[in-house]
Amino acid sequence: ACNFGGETSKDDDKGKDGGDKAKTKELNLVIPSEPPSMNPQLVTDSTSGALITSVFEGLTRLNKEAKAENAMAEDIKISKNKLTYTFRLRDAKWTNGDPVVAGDFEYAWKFALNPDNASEYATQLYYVKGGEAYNKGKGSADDVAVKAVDEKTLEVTLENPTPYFLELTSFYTYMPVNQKVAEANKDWSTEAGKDYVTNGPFTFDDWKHDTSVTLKKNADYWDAATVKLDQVNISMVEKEAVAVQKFKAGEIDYLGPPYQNVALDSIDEFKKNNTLNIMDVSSVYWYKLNTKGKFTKNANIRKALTLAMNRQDLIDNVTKGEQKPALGMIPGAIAGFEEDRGYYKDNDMEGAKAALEAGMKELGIKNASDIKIAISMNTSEAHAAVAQFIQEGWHKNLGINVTIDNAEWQVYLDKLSKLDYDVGRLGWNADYRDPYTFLEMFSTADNGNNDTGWENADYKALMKKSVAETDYEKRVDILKEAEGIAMKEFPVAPIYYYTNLSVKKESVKDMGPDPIANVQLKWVDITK
Amino acid sequence: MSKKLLEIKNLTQHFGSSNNPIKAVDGISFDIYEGETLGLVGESGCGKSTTGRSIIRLYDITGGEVIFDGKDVHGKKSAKELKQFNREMQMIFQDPYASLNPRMTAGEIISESFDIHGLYKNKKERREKVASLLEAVGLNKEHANRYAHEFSGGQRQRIGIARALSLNPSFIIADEPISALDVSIQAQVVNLLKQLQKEHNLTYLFIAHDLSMVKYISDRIAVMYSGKIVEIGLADDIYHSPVHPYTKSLLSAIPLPDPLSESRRTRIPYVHEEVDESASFHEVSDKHFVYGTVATVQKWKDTE
Amino acid sequence: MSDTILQVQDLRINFKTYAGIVQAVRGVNFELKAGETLAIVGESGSGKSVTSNALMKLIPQPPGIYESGKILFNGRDLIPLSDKQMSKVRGNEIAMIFQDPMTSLNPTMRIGRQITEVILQHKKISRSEAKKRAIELLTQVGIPMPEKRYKQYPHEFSGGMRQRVVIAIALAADPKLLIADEPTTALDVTIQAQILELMKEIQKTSNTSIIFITHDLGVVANVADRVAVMYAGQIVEYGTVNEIFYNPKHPYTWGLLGSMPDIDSNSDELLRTIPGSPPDLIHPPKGDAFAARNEFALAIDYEKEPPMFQISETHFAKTWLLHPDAPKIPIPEAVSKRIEGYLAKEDQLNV
Amino acid sequence: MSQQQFEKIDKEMFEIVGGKHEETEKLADKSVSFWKEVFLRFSQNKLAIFGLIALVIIILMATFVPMFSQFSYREQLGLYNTPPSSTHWFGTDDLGRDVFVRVWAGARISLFIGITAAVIDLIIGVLWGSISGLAGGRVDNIMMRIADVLTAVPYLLVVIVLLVVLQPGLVPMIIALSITGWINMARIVRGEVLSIKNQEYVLAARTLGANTKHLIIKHLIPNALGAILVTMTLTIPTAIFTESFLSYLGLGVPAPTASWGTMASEGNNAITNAPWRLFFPAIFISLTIFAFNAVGDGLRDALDPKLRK
Amino acid sequence: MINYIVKRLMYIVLALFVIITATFFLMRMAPGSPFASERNFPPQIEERLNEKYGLDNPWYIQYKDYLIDSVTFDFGESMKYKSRSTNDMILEGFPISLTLGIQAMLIAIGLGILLGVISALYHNRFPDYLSTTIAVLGISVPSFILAGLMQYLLAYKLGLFPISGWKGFIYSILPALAIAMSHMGFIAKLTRSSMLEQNNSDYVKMARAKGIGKWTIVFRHTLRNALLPVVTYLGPLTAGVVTGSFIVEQIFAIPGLGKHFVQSITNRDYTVIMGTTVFYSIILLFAVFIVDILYGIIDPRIKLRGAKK
Ligand SMILES: Nc1ncnc2c1ncn2[C@@H]1O[C@H](COP(=O)(O)OP(=O)(O)OP(=O)(O)O)[C@@H](O)[C@H]1O
Ligand SMILES: Nc1ncnc2c1ncn2[C@@H]1O[C@H](COP(=O)(O)OP(=O)(O)OP(=O)(O)O)[C@@H](O)[C@H]1O
Ligand SMILES: [Mg+2]
Ligand SMILES: [Mg+2]
Repeated sequence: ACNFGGETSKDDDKGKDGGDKAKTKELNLVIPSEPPSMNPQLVTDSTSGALITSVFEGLTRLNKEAKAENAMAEDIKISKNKLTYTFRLRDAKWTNGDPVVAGDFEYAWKFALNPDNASEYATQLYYVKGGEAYNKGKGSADDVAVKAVDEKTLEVTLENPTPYFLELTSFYTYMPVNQKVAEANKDWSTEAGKDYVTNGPFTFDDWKHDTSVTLKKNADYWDAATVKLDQVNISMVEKEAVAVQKFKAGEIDYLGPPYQNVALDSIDEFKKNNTLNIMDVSSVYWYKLNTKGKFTKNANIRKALTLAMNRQDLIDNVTKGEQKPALGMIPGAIAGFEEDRGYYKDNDMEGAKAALEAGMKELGIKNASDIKIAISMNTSEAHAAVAQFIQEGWHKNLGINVTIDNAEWQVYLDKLSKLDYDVGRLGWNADYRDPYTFLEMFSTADNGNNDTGWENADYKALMKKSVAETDYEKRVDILKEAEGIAMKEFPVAPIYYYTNLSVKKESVKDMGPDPIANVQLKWVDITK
Repeated sequence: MSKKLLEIKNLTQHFGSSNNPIKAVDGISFDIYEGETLGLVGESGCGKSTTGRSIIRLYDITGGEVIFDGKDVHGKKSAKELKQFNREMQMIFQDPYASLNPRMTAGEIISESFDIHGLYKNKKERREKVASLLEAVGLNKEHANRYAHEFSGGQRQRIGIARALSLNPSFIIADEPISALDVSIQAQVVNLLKQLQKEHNLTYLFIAHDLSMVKYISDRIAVMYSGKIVEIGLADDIYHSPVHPYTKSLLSAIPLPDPLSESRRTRIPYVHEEVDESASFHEVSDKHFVYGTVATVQKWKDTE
Repeated sequence: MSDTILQVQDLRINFKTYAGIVQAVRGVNFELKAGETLAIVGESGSGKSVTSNALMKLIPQPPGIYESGKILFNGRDLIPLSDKQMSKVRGNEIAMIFQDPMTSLNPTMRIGRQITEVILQHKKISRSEAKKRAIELLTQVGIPMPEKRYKQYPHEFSGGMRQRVVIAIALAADPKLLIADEPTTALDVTIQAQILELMKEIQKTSNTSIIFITHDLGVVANVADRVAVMYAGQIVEYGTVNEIFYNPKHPYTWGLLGSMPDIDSNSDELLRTIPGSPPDLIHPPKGDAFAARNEFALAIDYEKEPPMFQISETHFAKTWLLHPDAPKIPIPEAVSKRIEGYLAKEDQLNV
Repeated sequence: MSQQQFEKIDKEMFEIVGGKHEETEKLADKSVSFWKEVFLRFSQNKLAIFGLIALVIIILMATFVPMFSQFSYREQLGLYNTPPSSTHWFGTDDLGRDVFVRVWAGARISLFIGITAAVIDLIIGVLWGSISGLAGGRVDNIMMRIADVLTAVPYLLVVIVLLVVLQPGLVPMIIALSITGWINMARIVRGEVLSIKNQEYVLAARTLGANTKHLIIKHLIPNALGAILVTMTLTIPTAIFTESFLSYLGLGVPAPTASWGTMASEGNNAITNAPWRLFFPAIFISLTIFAFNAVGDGLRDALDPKLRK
Repeated sequence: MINYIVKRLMYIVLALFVIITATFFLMRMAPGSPFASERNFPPQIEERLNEKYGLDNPWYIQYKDYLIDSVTFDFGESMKYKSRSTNDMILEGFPISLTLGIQAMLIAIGLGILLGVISALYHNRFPDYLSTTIAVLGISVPSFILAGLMQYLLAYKLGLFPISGWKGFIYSILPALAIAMSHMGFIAKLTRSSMLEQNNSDYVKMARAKGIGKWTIVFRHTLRNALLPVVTYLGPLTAGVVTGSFIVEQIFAIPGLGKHFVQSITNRDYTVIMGTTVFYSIILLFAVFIVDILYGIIDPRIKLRGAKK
């Protein structure tokens, strides 16, 4: 009567490190849950994305420094006006032996944009001319400016000059799909096996739903020589604490994003024995401030809240990951934003109190304790810890009343979008290495990601201007100016810039995450 | 002959589903006269308790009529009429352990009716009433504050009687009031019932299966078998000249405290005979009726 | 015929309760001969059941305590026996029938199995032989279609039939002594009469001794050879059935006999009763336990417990009234008249 | 006859003085009342007594520790995750709060939730059960079927909807616990009512003309009280248990309020580096549930008429 | 018998209908959508998605669709796990939960009955106290604490068991134990009290009077009757154990159904909510139904209602 799923599975190999095993290089990982999708165009989360980038290969691939280099594209030509890209594909094969052709890209991209497929990440392809229109049902597929000129040539025309477009083409939404197979079997991506045809460094060998995923080295991969790992065993462990136990018991080789996080409670221990790798990434953790809220509608109050946070203490004792106090909206990991722009100081209680006074005067409030603010957050222990720390700080230093409003994720999102909150926690990480990604959402109040009701005409104008500007240095200046505007009115109170925490076995090499938190299995090696 | 206090006409009481009913009482008729005691005997499960309980409205009857003092008992009644009815007719129960609420004191049990009917003006009056009732049944007023489990079986049954008397009823249904008691205590209770009958001019329906006691206490006896009354008549007639074979069998089974006659006893077994539709009551002697067809009754009489 | 198979000597049994120690049985002595029926009568709580359970060592311990005494069964004292040793006696040499036929059978076990169980426990015979014996027993206790009944469950039987089954179980291993604790109290008179007949018949055929517990004097008169009258944990009168019914000596026995109405008694007179309530066995009264309810109580009754006075070879009574110095009290009229009536009827018949 | 030896007894002693039967009607002056006997039986149950003592201590600690402690349950002392010491008996947590105070502040919340939920269950359950049992027939059938179906509706979904409609906190938590919590009580009360309503003393009261209200107040409730009490002592631990389950799912009372459930589920993740954060709340949850169960079982044994003689 | 079964089946259908309806409306009431994510996407796409899954229809159409889906047992694709069918998810998860559940049930029933019997046989003596203590302890420790502790101590620290996963019998021992403990305690308590009740009954006294040994009486007579109430508990136990083991499955990373049952709700994965709820309800209702029939078979006294000849 037993059903143990993987009883006969070969990955039950712990402990029997025979001679054969030493030769095959296997990497053991855990991910928190079943990948919601393994279709490149439908993937939305970073874990699935990491798997996609391991088994597929886009026109470009980010190297260890997160710079795009040619992958499927052998050669890339960019027109003068930076609008037309012509990719010349190298000779590469799908795992079923078919050649990778330009049509596979065209098919895949249009699949993502096809409104019928309701790809949640179709926005990633809005840079392509006609993409947005098609996706929003206002245009047709034929008007999307991606065209397989011949088997080996793909021509793409963009809506606007997009300086980071080549980096985008390494993103999973841009991956090609074997058109023949996908058209023959519309559910090709739901199971590993014959129809899951890939062109990347690894094959998608086995997928036990809710249990594990196995990748194997793709011998036919054009750059197979670079790929060191023979096999990657990825099992699904939802609880971080359990993953840590597994790591410490030697069952897994690497723990860290995008696979499974290092549990907060174990950070101290890993730090103590110097095994924790910490790396800055371009993500920010911030509290959104509802500019329509009863108290938070006042910019001075918002300022007070922003200033009265002891970020360094929080980082040292609560989040522990050597994050950097966020004194602006754009992380230092983004080029041009390494230096502090000096908008405010961390833990500036004097300033906070002055701002509070001012704000109270404006609102006609006598006692600070009459101010009641709720920190909303979704249920999570880590967020709760931060919230409680900040709550206690605001309460102690500003004398205001702070409660914590804990809601289930879906409910929380609903509250944010309905502006039914005072202070709300969110994080934001860059999809591409450009400061614009951190600022764009505040350009209008009805941007789906704004959530604060804040709007500013100057800011909006600057955002528009930055899009048109192709020179990176100049764009940085424009965006800094915009950031400055926001950091006077505080629609958000940035808290810290994320770091990427990971631990790995010593034998695992080249698994350090790149600056945008990707870990590419292509580069990884195991030494014995 | 005194007046009819209670008239039962074709009383029927079925339980369970209507397509396959348990016919606990299957169309019985009899009268009870003021001041008399009617004994109701029969084997276990023949419907004696059901008859008693139907009469006092503990069950909604399936059919027939119960007329008490000229009024239909089961007809629509206002709450006030119901209360009046409750004061006239009372019941004494079989099990001295189950019939007293274990969480109430004797005083509370006896005075429960006073609360329900609002029969006292103040605490003192109520206490006095309780005391006089306790004395009437041979207990004393110190007993009022004791809980039921502290009393012996006979004492409990006396408390039950006091409760039934508390509303000064004219008619009491006693459902096997002595069968759970010892011989010596049975006599106490029976004596008490007799004495009270005299003092208060009570009318009894006395249900039992112990024929010697029933004979002693009853003026008339009804013998019940399987939901029907098969024979009814004066106590002496039933005893000395029974007609229905079931009655005969029943009488032959009563053990007597006389070893010599016991050693010679022969029991008359009863084999149930189906009676057909035409069965009805036949008067075999004065006030002595037997249920059966003309032919069977004649046959029974002849075998006497 | 008359070998003594059971001798009970000074049996005392107490129960520890929260209210205090209940002295349920306070020095009981009696003996029983083979093939004889002893009836134990007495009112509720007088210790009848405790005595009979004690013979089988079925008193739960705790709260029960075998305070003192001997139970000599065929000369062997049962009291010191272990549970294991007792289980060879139970059902085999001494069998027991309980009051309530509705609950003394296992509701989820087939009747047949409940009978063969005893046989297999005590006799070295095969299953099929046991089954044959069980069907024989069912036939013997008068159950029609025994083969079919063998396979049925208790709830498919009526009360009278169940009691027959219980008797069949008790008889299964041919016990020498059968203890019947109120075997008919829960039954109708007609069924009671059947069961009594059955028991008498069985005794005739298998020469079993019976201890029959009841509080119904009519039943006693029917079944008993010898009668023990119990009051407050003691035997207060002991004799042959005729001695007890026609020449009672103890005022409690008078009371019992007097409180039975009689077919011919006049319903205008009140019954003779034993006034008052039985004593509390946690604090048994000093002297004669019955004194307080005894209209003929002597001063000494309140002081000193009476000894067993012997009236004849077989007749004993525990009352100071039998002391030579005591006033001679005749049997109360109501009782004596009744006895005369019975005896007169007897004479008529004999004439 | 003559062989019997009589001791010498004063002649006067053989005077007839007659019975004193009125004396026998007297009851023992030391009466063991029902509740006293229950108490006596209960007090012999060592486990139950242990449970009772544990509960008293827990309640006292929950009352007084947060009142008199030098720390408050939410105060962050800057000592992060320190193991138990002489100043912080149960150590500190990840935000530098004293675990000892938090455990006792948590006790307040958990006990409050448990007891309130039990009281609500009691009210609804007793009403539902007694109406259902008394009415009988079709009404009974429908009411019990409703209870059945309610147990099958996905509980978590109900709780989430509830926590959304109301703000998370104690009140919705208690409501969430009561949604299905009362069903058990209702079933038990119904069972009791069914058996009590056919008792002869109830029939007697009906022949006296008692109305339903009188029956419920005077007869049904007092006699079902034992069973109700037992059920209640077992409802409290269930509520505490469910609260900790909901906390584990993140649906517990909002931070920084401590409840044992939230503390234990957080502690569960810190098991490797700060085991005391799991250990202490876990011990006290378990101890409390244990104690209530022991007391409830003890009461049940003490009340069980079948075990009484 | 046939009559009875038909009647019960009709009741099950009715109950399912009520449950589906309640779940549907609860689902609708809970804010959020299956497609909500931190990063919002254009409203046009959301519309498309809604359209794709029929979420743009008025509620009564959606309700009708769900009813039809439920009747045909075809719930469609998960909204969260793209292009995975709900049925597949159930079919993959259920056997695992079932295996785990059966193991847990065996442990719970076996140990529970053993403890209960020991308790009853040595009523109010040391073995009774010991077994009762174990039973109550089992009930007292929330399963997530127990699971976490066992995983940490037995698997991680001592290495006796694998930490997590589902690859063989050894992987199932700790989770089965964690699930079983509280049920074990409950069964032990139930067995104890019903054994005690049986031990006081006349037929046990009769069996002793037959000369049958103590243990033979237990196995031949008392146990069978005492287990009848335990059998009633098996219905809810089966359903609870098979689908309610979410936390333990999560802690031990077991790909069972419990996870979908809970996570579909937090994900607002409507199709999966509907699928798992209907599935769970069917299991629950049928488990109770089967237990009732079993009960009638085991206990010869019970005539199933409506089972007239
Ligand atoms: N409430 C009820 N529901 C269903 N059947 C009932 C009910 N009350 C009584 N009966 C049935 O009706 C029949 C007559 O019962 P009743 O109690 O009147 O008998 P009885 O003559 O009083 O017996 P006993 O001498 O045992 O008290 C029995 O078969 C009994 O099972
Ligand atoms: N297990 C027990 N615990 C405490 N007291 C007991 C126990 N068993 C019997 N007694 C007491 O012992 C006394 C004698 O009881 P017993 O059962 O022998 O009476 P009985 O003569 O058989 O009465 P009945 O006619 O009612 O069966 C009673 O006072 C009873 O309360
Ligand atoms: Mg009756
Ligand atoms: Mg007895």
